[in-house]
Amino acid sequence: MIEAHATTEDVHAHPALQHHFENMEQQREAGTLGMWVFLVTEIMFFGGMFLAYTLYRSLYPWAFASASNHLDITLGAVNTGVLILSSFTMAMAVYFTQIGKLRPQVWCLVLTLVLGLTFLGIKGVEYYDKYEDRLIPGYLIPSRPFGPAVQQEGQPFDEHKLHLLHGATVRQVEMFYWIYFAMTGMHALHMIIGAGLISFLIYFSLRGRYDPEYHSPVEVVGLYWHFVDIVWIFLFPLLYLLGRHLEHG
Amino acid sequence: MQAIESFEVPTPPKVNYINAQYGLKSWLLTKDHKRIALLYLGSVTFFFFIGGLYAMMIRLELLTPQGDLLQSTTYNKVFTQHGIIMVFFFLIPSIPATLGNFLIPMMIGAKDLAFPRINLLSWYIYLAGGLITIYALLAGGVDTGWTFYTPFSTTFSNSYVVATGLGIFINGFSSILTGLNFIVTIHTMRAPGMTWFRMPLFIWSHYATSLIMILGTPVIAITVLLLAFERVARVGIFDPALGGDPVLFQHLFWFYSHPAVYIMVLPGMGVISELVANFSRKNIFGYSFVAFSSLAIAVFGFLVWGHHLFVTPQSVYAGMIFSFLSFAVAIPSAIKVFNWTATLYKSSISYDTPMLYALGFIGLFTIGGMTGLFLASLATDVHLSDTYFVIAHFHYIMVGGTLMAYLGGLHYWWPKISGRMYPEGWGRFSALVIFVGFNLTFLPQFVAGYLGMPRRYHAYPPEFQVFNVLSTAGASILGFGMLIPAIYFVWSMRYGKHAEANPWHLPGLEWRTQSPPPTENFEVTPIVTWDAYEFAPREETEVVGKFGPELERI
Amino acid sequence: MSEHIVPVRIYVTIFLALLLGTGLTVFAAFIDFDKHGFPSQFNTIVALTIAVAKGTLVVLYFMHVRYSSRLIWVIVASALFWMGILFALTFSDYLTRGWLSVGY
Amino acid sequence: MQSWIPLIPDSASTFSWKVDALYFYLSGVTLFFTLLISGVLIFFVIRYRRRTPYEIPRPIAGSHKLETLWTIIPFLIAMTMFGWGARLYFEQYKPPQNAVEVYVVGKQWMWKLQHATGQREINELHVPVGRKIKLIMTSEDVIHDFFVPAFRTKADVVPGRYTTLWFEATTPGKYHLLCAEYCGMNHSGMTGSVYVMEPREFDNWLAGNVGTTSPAAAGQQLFQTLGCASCHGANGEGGRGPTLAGLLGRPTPLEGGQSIKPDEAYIRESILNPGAKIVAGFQPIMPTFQGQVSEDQLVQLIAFIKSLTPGGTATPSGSPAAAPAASPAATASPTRNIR
Repeated sequence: MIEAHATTEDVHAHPALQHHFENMEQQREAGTLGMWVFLVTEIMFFGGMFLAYTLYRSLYPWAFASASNHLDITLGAVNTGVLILSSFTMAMAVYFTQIGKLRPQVWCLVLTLVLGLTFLGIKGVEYYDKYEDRLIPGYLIPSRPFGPAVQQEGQPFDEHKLHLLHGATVRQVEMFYWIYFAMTGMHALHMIIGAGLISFLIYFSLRGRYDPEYHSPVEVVGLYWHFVDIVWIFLFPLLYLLGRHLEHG
Repeated sequence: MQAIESFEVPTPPKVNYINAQYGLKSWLLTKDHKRIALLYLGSVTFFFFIGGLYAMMIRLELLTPQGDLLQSTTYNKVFTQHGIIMVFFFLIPSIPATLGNFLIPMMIGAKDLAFPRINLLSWYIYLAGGLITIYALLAGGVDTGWTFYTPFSTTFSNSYVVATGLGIFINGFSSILTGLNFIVTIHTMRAPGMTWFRMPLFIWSHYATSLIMILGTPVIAITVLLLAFERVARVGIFDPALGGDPVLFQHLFWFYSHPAVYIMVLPGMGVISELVANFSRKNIFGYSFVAFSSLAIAVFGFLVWGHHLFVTPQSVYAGMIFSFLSFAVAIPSAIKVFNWTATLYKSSISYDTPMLYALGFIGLFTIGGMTGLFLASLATDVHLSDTYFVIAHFHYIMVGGTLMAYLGGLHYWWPKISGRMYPEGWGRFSALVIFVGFNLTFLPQFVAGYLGMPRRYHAYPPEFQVFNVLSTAGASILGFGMLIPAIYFVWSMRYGKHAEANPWHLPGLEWRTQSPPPTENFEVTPIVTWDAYEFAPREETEVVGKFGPELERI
Repeated sequence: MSEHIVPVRIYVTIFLALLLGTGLTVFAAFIDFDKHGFPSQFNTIVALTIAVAKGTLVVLYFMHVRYSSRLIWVIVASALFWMGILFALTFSDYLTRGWLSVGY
Repeated sequence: MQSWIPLIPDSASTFSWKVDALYFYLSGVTLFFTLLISGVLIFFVIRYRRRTPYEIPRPIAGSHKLETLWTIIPFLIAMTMFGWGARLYFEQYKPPQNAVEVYVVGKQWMWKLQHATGQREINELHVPVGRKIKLIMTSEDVIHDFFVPAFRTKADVVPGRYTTLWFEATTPGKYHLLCAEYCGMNHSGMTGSVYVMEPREFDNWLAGNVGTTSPAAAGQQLFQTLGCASCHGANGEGGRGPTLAGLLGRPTPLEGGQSIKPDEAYIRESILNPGAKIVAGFQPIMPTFQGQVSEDQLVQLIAFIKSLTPGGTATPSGSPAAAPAASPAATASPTRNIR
């Protein structure tokens, strides 16, 4: 009943073909599918945080609006642009790999990496601003405004600095910032991992490893990078923009 | 008859995956799914015995109502660690990571899983998560219950919650990667001719399991991570003192942890489908119904988590939605039980050890599933939640279901895995001992639960003692029964009779290669031209099951 | 067998559309729709609609889903479906909590 | 009675037999299917045992009719269970009108209870037969669960919010009160007793336990000292703040167009986070009392606000309908300080 199938080792088997795949097509398909399945887990991973965000925004709308108005919309918008551009260059990197143009491929990857690092840099500036404004929640952060530690010592935190809208309390603003740092922090972590992956791609790309027949890694990292972009596309309006129209209300 | 003889493949003691390479390094760096399965088998067994040790401590403590053996702090840690080890480090990886890992490529005619390196990585991640958890246990333990309910876990517990949480978080990635690997493998690596409806039901159930793994596990990962952060940094999504909502934690926790129950039992159902069909030499009754019921369970399993929150209390209306959906998820499980039973009709049943486990599974799973209805039903759940009834119910599913299936599967595929036969007499004896011990342990707990004995009680009102004494007696028998297979499996690796390629005379793909298989599983890539469980030519099929004309007319 | 190669023109178009969307969403965020007679929470609806549109463009073109097999479509859809389950059933609790009259 | 192992717990509330009836129905169905499946299994296993080593039975294709049958029948049975259970659950969690209220505060590892008439109890609850009792519960620390097996009812006690539980005891006796939600070290020690008494005995018990201010009276005291009265009026008649008399259960429009039916949780939220839900037509001027009032005090304020009747003066001795007429505690002085 067992019959011989087409010989597994093609005479002209691609050097990148792993032993357990029949051909490059199967290998590429598996890689892409694997990344998509992984992205599903990523969606659910962020989903838990989006759920917490949605719940607390609906519970504390005024606090979330006040806190969100305190974020730097210019830096946020610029960062959105930077990330979209990096997504574009990543897509172009995949394109140049598919048509087999090595030099533009490398350049696109380098550009993507630089843009990704730019994003992280700007994010770092924002984080530092928040640190200066003592808006990072948690006992680990020195001289934080939130929480009983400071309040009990009788140094009332300057609530006006937070521009609290009516109906918002410091405690709820702290909730916003905790969710803000959790979500953008997780996003930044994904960016850092992505930057690492792209560095690998650049290294191997310079050695001419990827060609039209074998470009699965570029494609797969591309998918990941675009996903991180999409997360930010949602984070930006949710964290920076909602409630903006109440700023002067 | 003819068909069976032709399955025979000569089994000369050839090069196989075990003796292909030697040395520790060849095992620790292996990318062979079969070797990784063995790595998992060893580590999962290790965690099982740790968890079992904790179980014995619980049972000994509960022998008397006063709580005199262990202090309450110790007892709280013991039941917490029993839960954590058994759930996250035994039950969830048990069947998928060992039997699934070993058999999925073989059953679909592939040389390996799609991502062998990721497969090895998942074992190391599992090990890292496990070691961190063990560190937490040795450093002082954790006492939150495996459910980690806030704000106890975030603020009030004075134990190693963060380290344990980290262990579970890391271990989650092992589960995700395993599920990812299975899904991609099943989609892309099937041998020519292996269509979806020719796949053994073991594959279907693992596919469904993998879906839950990739969709649910990330949610518990982020939840546990947030929990750990909250504890370390005193920030609060879940802490009411900081404006958070502890019920949100329960929603997120059970969004994973209820489907996780199906991660544990679905692979078991897959094993049972194999055992029932193969040891009765019969195609499974209603193949497509059994296959799709696995997927239905995977989907419905995500819709019912709120039945853990009936008394939390969540909104009464949400409770009703969740109750309704919980009853709905019972139906696909019922379909499976009926189909397994119907498969036996006019079949040829052997009494080999794996079949004994399969029969035990069907009986115990029926009880476990039916008692689940008491907990899905709102009014009875109000009385029963957090009592020993719940404990008994889920042990019937987890031990009576998953563990029975795991042991049955291990016996069934042991010749393929090790190339040796286990001692059949001892096998049957231990199956019987385990069955008796199990029932004696957990049947009395149903009654104790309805009488109102709450779970996680270190000392309890004396009128419950009689049930606890029975339970402890049963647990001793159960524990003894577990030791027997552990001993003879190890013994058989050296002294067991050499197994043929196809010792059970079965048509499945995994039996059409030598025992143990070569590293690439098959000498040549097979071309599949037969259905799963095709013992006799399809032409002989009775198109209409003769269940009596009176039934067929309905 | 070979995959579809998306022309550069499309990539550029999508990129520009995404930038436009970003500008639009920032602009819209400062308009108080409530004061102009729109339904309540209209700002949220606008912001999320734009975000969904942008995300969809990235998924369809940058991530090539438009040219991919049905399987990929199913995977994307199922991820969204499960997110939907998580949200819908959790909020089935929170949104109905006040419904039961508690007898005063 | 205890000579043989009991299979069901004591029955002491109006729910007991109802839950038991559903339980027996479920048990019957379980028993039936378990016996059916195992009976058929055993029969098949014996009847169709392998007789010769090489026999191959004829394959049987599945039957759609049978599949449909054993999908629909279990589904219908399950729906009867669902409907029955849901109806009963609704009854269990929908508190009745005019129930006697008892405030419960759980903390690691004890139950603190206070009757509307002021009597305080620790780990014990005395209730009369035949009167509806409603527990309003919260926790000071972690989640607990108030469980009385003899009443077949339980509910979690959650910090940061109020949960309610009601029952009507039927049989005098002493019953277990258990904490059913794991709450830490001495979880299994967080137990107590519920004493169900004949109404006359209960009134005697109440009479013998005077000495504490009723929660409503204490709440009135707090209402003054915290300065609530300056905006809401000494008797909750309103002013710069909304009217509090008759607030609970009265549909109230909010700023922003929504409308709510205020309950205990709303009052609590409004004290701790006044801006969250502002009654339409009022300014968000109230300061937060977060950190200034304890759980006990919150409960007292709520009890006071609930005791206010529109147009009337404060009757801080607990809701008059609820307090037994004969109870001397009903006249407990509202001016006595609880501290």
